[in-house]
Amino acid sequence: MKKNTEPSPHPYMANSNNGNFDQMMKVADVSDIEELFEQIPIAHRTKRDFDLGPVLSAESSLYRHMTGILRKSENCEDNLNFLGAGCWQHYVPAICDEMVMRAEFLTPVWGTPSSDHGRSQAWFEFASQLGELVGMEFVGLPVYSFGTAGGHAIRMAARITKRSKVLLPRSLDPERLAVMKTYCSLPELTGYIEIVLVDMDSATGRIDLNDLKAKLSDEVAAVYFDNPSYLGVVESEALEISRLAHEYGAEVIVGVDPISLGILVPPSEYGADIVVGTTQPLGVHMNCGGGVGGFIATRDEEKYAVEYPTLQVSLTNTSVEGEMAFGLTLFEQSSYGSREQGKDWTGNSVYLWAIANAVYMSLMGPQGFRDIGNSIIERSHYAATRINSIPGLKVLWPEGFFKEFVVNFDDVAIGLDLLHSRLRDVGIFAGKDLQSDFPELGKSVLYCVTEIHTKEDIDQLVAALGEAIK
Amino acid sequence: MKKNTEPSPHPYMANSNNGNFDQMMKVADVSDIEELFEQIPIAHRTKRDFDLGPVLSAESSLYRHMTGILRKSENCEDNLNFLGAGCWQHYVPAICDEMVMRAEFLTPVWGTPSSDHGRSQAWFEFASQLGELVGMEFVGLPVYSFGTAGGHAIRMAARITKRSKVLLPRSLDPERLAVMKTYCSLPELTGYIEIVLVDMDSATGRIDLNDLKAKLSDEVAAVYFDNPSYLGVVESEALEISRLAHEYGAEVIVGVDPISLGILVPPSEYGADIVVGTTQPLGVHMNCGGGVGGFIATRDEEKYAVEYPTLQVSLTNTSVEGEMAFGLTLFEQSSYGSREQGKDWTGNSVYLWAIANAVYMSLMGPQGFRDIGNSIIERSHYAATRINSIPGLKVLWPEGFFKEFVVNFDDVAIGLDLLHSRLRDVGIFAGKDLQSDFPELGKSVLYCVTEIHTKEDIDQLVAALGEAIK
Amino acid sequence: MTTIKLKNYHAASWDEPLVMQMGSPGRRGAILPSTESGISDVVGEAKNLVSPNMQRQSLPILPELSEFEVEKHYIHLSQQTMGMMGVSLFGTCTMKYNPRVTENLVYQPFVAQLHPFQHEDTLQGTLEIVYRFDELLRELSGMSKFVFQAGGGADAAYTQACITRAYHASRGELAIRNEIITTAQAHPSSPATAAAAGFKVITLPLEADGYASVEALRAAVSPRTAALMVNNPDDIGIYNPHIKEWVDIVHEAGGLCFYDHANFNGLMTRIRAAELGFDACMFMLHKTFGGPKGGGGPAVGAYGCTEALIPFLPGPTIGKNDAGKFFIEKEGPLSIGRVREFWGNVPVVIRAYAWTRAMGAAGLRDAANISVLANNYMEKRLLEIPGITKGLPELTKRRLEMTRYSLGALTADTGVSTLDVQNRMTDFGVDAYWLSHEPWFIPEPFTPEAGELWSIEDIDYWIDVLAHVCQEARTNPDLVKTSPHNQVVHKMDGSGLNDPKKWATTWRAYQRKYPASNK
Amino acid sequence: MTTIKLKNYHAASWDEPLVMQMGSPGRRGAILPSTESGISDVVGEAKNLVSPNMQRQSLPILPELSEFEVEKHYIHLSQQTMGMMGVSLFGTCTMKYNPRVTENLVYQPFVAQLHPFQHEDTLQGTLEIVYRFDELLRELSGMSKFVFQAGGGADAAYTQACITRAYHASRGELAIRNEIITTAQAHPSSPATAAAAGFKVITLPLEADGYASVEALRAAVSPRTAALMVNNPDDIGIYNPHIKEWVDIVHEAGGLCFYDHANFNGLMTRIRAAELGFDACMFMLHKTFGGPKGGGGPAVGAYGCTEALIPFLPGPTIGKNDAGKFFIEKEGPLSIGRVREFWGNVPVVIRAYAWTRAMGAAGLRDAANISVLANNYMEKRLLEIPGITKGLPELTKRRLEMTRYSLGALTADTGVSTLDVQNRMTDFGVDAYWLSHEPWFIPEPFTPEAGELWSIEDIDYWIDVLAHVCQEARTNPDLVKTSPHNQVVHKMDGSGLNDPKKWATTWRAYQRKYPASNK
Ligand SMILES: Cc1ncc(COP(=O)(O)O)c(C=O)c1O
Ligand SMILES: Cc1ncc(COP(=O)(O)O)c(C=O)c1O
Repeated sequence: MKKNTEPSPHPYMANSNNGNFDQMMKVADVSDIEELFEQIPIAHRTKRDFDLGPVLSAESSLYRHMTGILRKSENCEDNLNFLGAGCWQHYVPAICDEMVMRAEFLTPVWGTPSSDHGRSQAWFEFASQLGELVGMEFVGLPVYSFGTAGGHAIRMAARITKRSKVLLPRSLDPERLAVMKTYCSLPELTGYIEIVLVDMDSATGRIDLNDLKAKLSDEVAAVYFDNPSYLGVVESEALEISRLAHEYGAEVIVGVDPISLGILVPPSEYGADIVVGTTQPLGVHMNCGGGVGGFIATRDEEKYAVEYPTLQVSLTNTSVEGEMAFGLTLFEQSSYGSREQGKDWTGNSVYLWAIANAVYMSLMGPQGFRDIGNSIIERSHYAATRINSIPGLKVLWPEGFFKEFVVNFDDVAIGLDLLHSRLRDVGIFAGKDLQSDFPELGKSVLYCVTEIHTKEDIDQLVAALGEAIK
Repeated sequence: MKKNTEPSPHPYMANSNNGNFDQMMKVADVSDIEELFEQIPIAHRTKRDFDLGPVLSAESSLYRHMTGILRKSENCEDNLNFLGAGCWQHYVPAICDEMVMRAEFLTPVWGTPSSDHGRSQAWFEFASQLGELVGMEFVGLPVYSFGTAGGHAIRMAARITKRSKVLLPRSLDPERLAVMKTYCSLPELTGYIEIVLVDMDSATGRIDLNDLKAKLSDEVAAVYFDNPSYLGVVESEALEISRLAHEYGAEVIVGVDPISLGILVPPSEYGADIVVGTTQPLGVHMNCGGGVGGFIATRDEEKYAVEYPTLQVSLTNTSVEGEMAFGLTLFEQSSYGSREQGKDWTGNSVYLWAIANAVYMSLMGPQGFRDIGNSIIERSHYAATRINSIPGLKVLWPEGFFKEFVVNFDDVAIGLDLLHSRLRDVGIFAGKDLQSDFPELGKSVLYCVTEIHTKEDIDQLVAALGEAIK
Repeated sequence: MTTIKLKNYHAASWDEPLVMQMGSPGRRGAILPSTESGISDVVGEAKNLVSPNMQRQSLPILPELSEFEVEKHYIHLSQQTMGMMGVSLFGTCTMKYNPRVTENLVYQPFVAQLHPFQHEDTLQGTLEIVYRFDELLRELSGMSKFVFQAGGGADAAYTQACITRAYHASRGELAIRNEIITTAQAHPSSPATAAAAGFKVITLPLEADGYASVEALRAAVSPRTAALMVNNPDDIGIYNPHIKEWVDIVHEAGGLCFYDHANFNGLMTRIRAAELGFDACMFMLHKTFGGPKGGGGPAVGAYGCTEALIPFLPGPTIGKNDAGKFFIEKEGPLSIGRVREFWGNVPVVIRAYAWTRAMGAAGLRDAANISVLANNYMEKRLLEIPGITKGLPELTKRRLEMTRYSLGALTADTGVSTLDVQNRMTDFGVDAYWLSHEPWFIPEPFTPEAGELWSIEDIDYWIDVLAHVCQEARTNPDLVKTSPHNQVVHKMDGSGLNDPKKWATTWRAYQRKYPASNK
Repeated sequence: MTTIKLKNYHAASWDEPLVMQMGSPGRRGAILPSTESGISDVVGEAKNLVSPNMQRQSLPILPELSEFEVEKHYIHLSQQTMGMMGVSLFGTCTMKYNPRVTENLVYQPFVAQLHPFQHEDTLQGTLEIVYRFDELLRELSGMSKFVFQAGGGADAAYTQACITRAYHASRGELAIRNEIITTAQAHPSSPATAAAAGFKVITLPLEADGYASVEALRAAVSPRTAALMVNNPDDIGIYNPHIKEWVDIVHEAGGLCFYDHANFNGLMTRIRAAELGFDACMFMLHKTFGGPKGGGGPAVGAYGCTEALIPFLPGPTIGKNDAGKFFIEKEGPLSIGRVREFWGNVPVVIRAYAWTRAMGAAGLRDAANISVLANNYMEKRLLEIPGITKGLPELTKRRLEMTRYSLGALTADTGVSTLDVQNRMTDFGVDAYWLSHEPWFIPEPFTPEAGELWSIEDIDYWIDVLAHVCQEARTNPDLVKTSPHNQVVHKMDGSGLNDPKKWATTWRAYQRKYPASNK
């Protein structure tokens, strides 16, 4: 008979066999396991038993249980998906997955330059390659997401300028805006940063330069804009925006989708001081939104470097000539180094995705980025052109966009919910409904077209749309 | 303009860029690539161009093309499968797949003790653990399949005894019998081995001992039998069969399914001289039959060892005290060592599966093998009992079987083709139709039930059978 | 001490260049699908689709490699990462087994290829897992609702800070309630996120019992108190028996109480945070619940709270209606909005759910027992090593799960520091240990945690290596100080890491600062 | 010679015990689903289901380990396997890139979880790939039908031997036609399978041109000739320009002609086996067609033949009807039956199909060009190294894809053998090279093959290492002879490997023979 304190052998616990358990009891000089927990007052102990359902310690049962549930979802491989809006369906090369599944990268916690040299090198390669894309020389390890990168960047700018107002474009992703708002605190507290939205030019979808001018002042810590914008529009007056911002001593923060940077000019070339963006398109699956990741990059200037909230690895030497090692730089200013005196905070982030990103960038190389940029812009423009030609449908800004574009359905009778449900019935996940977030755009939908969409896919969408609006 | 001999850059070929290609041309002193092929006479060159379809060098296109086709098949995870008959659906623990997907194991060709120590060790662990299961101390690296292992074992026995007749049970897997026949050559040639089938006792499904006695003689090189048999029956007179065979100086070859050896007595204990069997149940997916693998094991006696057609690794030392190394033993007698003088032949086999097998056996451990044996025998007997209770259906040998059993449908009107098509309609892949291979069993079907089948699954089969025979 | 053979270890060392140093112009690692002529016919040349001033002129300077070269390079780097394939008794992070079976699940299209904005009708399986896992955590904590948006433990602490803000703002008290109380041994994420959210941070000092005193807390609370953020036990490994009183004191003062439950492992199935009175807690799924750590995420800080705080939770949240259908609910007016885009690192939640079901309630209790027992086993052996002392040695209470030790005595004798020992241990195939959070209260600290994963042989080996290195420190201190010797590379030169002229976080910066590297 | 930096390499060395030496009684690596009570109620205790004399009494002596321990152990072993993660110019086997994307495919249920006896209606996708790949190989070879049952190249040769048997038996000539002709440089699998099938083997000698002579063949053919089995080019790398004549001679004598097309790489898209007159050929999918080698399979020897031999093919075969439906066809009366169970290593066929489509016809031609060119590039550099000579050096014809070299001169000068050099090269992160098939015509042979996979940098590095080791052989021969020094373990002691008292292919045998190991 098993003593009630003795564990049941379980594959996840080496010492769950009686022999090892008893041996530890003996050496640790414990006769009843409860001795170890004596310090927890009886009054603190729970009285109610735990019901976590039948145990599934047999892997075969667990696998079947899990697939039984998970297969109830429909996915974007079996269906044709045109949703983007902050989480994009790009092709993930198989070796990106291979690397993030290697146990040496997947399993462990943070290590040291001695114990985990290889991973540190991969991180350095992530930062170096991303720096090439955005045109910046100082790059931190990734943060949770595009939105949190934006939030940190705003706070960096506020600390640098000692100002507490930021200008954000009206077209900003509402999901990201909500995150960035959280980073700006509330008016009641010190450190509050006021967010002011700059109007969108409804003719172009771009920032309204007049409104920007009107709202700029020497109280503004930073002007933030995306390129391309949430609504897909390339901010072609970027240089002018930066010029205006700099005129007022404000920092320029640009948010980018790095997948565009094989064909779009890097933000460093139009005045960006801080570049943030998403890492998800670079070799990470959508994962129902769990694939997001963000980055922060700047010029390699102390002024910026000392405001980073992230950890970052620096290339350095070892005691042996010619050897490379990678160590943390500016650790002291992180929350690990300085607690509440640190710059914002850091912790577990999405470092594993940094490896997928590094693999992705080295697979693509310069020409791969050029080609994917071209592929996306061609395919998305083809889709826009075709959709625009459907009677009743209108592409709001049919030129100067990348990957995403807005389609307006004001001239057709059908409601978007019904329309989208009809499209789902034929295996199409149409774009993101913009009605509640951008009421000024009417019955509009944001479509995303990437390199994975073939002409046939797009033609299928066009045909289905034509049917569904009837 | 690309010269027509210059390659197009392709991700699978590092030197397909012009720079490297030209550099090689220069160093190799070649001005036109055709120079290298001059020695192929013009008359030998093909005149017809090659059409291999549109190239799919983009991985995303290839992935989509492949999944588009492959998804047209139905599989045994989405359906309830009761097919066994030489390829069995067991649960494959995730780390078996993990290991065989590790590039270091997956990618390379054969190495040496110095370059590929780890893999050699894994092979040694495969042989050692399998040896424990079957109770033998000499184990070769795996051969292609159970059937080819049987074929080699017969040839070993023939060489050892210098005799040329073998007795095989009537109940032998026809698929394997076909393979073993191939290994016995044809009467016109020297080296021909005559196959004589020993009757099956129709009351028990076991070997008919009287017929065995009648056919045994001192011309018999070997008596071969399976345990459990192809039809699932445990050959409980194994000891007697061996005794009889040995009486005539014949070798005893036993074919086993090692998944049974946590509960069934190892063949070494009932007189087997050569043990062969399948490795597929030990951590390898069915792979539409591509998961098969076989093994040969004997006592560690020179008489047997020198007849092995396989390669095998032996534990040995290195120049440093206490270090283990693994080298090939008896390489000379292989076809690599001695061409036509070698023992049969060897070549690429299923060595990667040996790693999956090693992982599987070390995961299961002694208790795991006991438990899985129990689980299978309980579940299969439950299924047999339930099916037997369906009016019109009869389990031929309802006792003394393991994992597989024969159900007879003589008393129901429906043909098996129609029955099985009805079952497919409700997502059930019923067992293997035995009519053409075993006409003496009437309208019979071989069912396979393993640890993956829950009571619910079996009840579902029983209910569906009850419906379908109406 | 038993005599165990030290491993004759050497790390894989491929002398691997940077990926940016590799390759050859024109090589391709990936090819894009060529654009169908039917598309080009309609849209013309790609470059005409971008206004000239926005066109990138020169291509980014990225490596040009074939696919296999990239694969081989990163396989080399993975082998050059010890990555818990040694023995990692990394304290405060609870090393767990990450069941491989869930990796097979989460890379399949039914997880990997989901978009968070799909209609809820098409996400029923995913929603079901997330909802069911919420239920499991509720059962374990007594809380009323969990959300998984926070991208790690610190982000969950930040969620708490934001909710604290929203809660007091909704009551019109925020302008006054601008202080958050924490303790000196609380994880840095508590004070740091509180400060980032705009609060003043009050830190209670560590006292002799192994935690801060009730008196110190009483002295700290006031009408300005917005919240308490603590973990219990913390790295010292002592359970604060006054924690209920603490909660009462803070509640009386009008503050909220947040339990950083990252160190849940030793307490599993013995307490429920809500029953202690806490308003909220967080669990780290990439720690206690078997999710892989990925060297630093993707992670999830599961944030759970009582009924009263639900309106403030970040959105969207996931519910289940009476018909058993799962739905995605937009956040209400009081919600803090988002701490991160979308509804969380879904694959991590799926893994954690699977892990919890594989363990079961009895398994969690076994794990708690084994991990606390293993810690005490380890302690017995550690303290037999000359030069090692326990943090707060006078405290006789059993340490739960982990505690902090000091090599101060060894350093005093030999000059060999804890960093040197950490490096040297890697020479024997042992993963680097955790030192201590800042500031170091204890000289030359290290914080091992045995957990329920590691075999007694692995724990013994770890201790044997440590003992051996301590011995080396006495006989051959230079050997230890100049270590590692059997690693991928030798001892890092950290002298320039904080010097703007010398650091280089990108290859481009390095090439600029060290022109000799350009050859 | 350019000066390239030799890598400061060391293999991962975990000092890893045998898995049988690990663990602790009672530990579990896997748990089975417990039997539902509804089952036990019906069948009772498991042990009563086995007759007492067939019950296993003592459990097998297997290791008892937790799941993570097993994972970690085999990860260590994988790291301790160079496994082509160095540079492997392993000749005669054509190292290829194995596209990772197909690994993602073949482990999904739509491949892994298929049963070969499923009804053909449920296997349409699988059958389609196999059929389409048959079509691609027909296009490449001019043959009329391919089967994939053979588990490797040698098994395809065996298939040929069996078909030769069946063919002549069907014509009543087998009793007379019992000789198969091959060449001294043909792969051992040709003579070995011919002999195993019951044929006498006639081996034509290698002559000065790099192949056997027409005269020798003429002298060998007779009414007893059943078949010719050759590869072209063979390891010498010269294309036999008389091969059409050979085929005619053998055909005239009434024999069949089999082309072992394992060395297809250099010839792709230039010739078609059927157009040369061959009756059958085989391709190695785990070689030429990008399938992974797995350290020795699972593999596929794709066997293709002309119309006349189709009736003899092993069954079942796969066809397509006019409606585009794929079907599985049982073998006819003349079929040889089976050389292996079922219809082949389906996942390997799937990978090969994908690889071929990813390359396309132009890609195959590029690959042929690059691999032959790379071989000639390599040769130029190799022959600059003192002590290295080319096999049949007087032959000036360009060698295709690979050829055999000799270190005989080096050995004469230094006593260092090709085996020593092979070992020493692994000290620099280079995979062991292929020596030569038996018997060695050329002293101290090695057979590198550059192929189209390896970068010029990798090829150069390989040559540099070889040059360096040759230099070491002259300056410090002992260093080379006692190598390896930077590997997982040191030089193997092979002295007992063929001694029945000393060899041990299982741990049980070892423990019995070396009782000291039992402690
Ligand atoms: C007690 C405690 N709280 C919070 C954290 C922060 O977690 P994360 O790194 O996931 O942000 C940790 C990290 O280990 C911790 O130990
Ligand atoms: C020319 C030739 N034929 C046949 C074979 C045998 O192939 P396998 O090892 O797949 O049986 C090989 C092996 O490399 C070969 O090179």
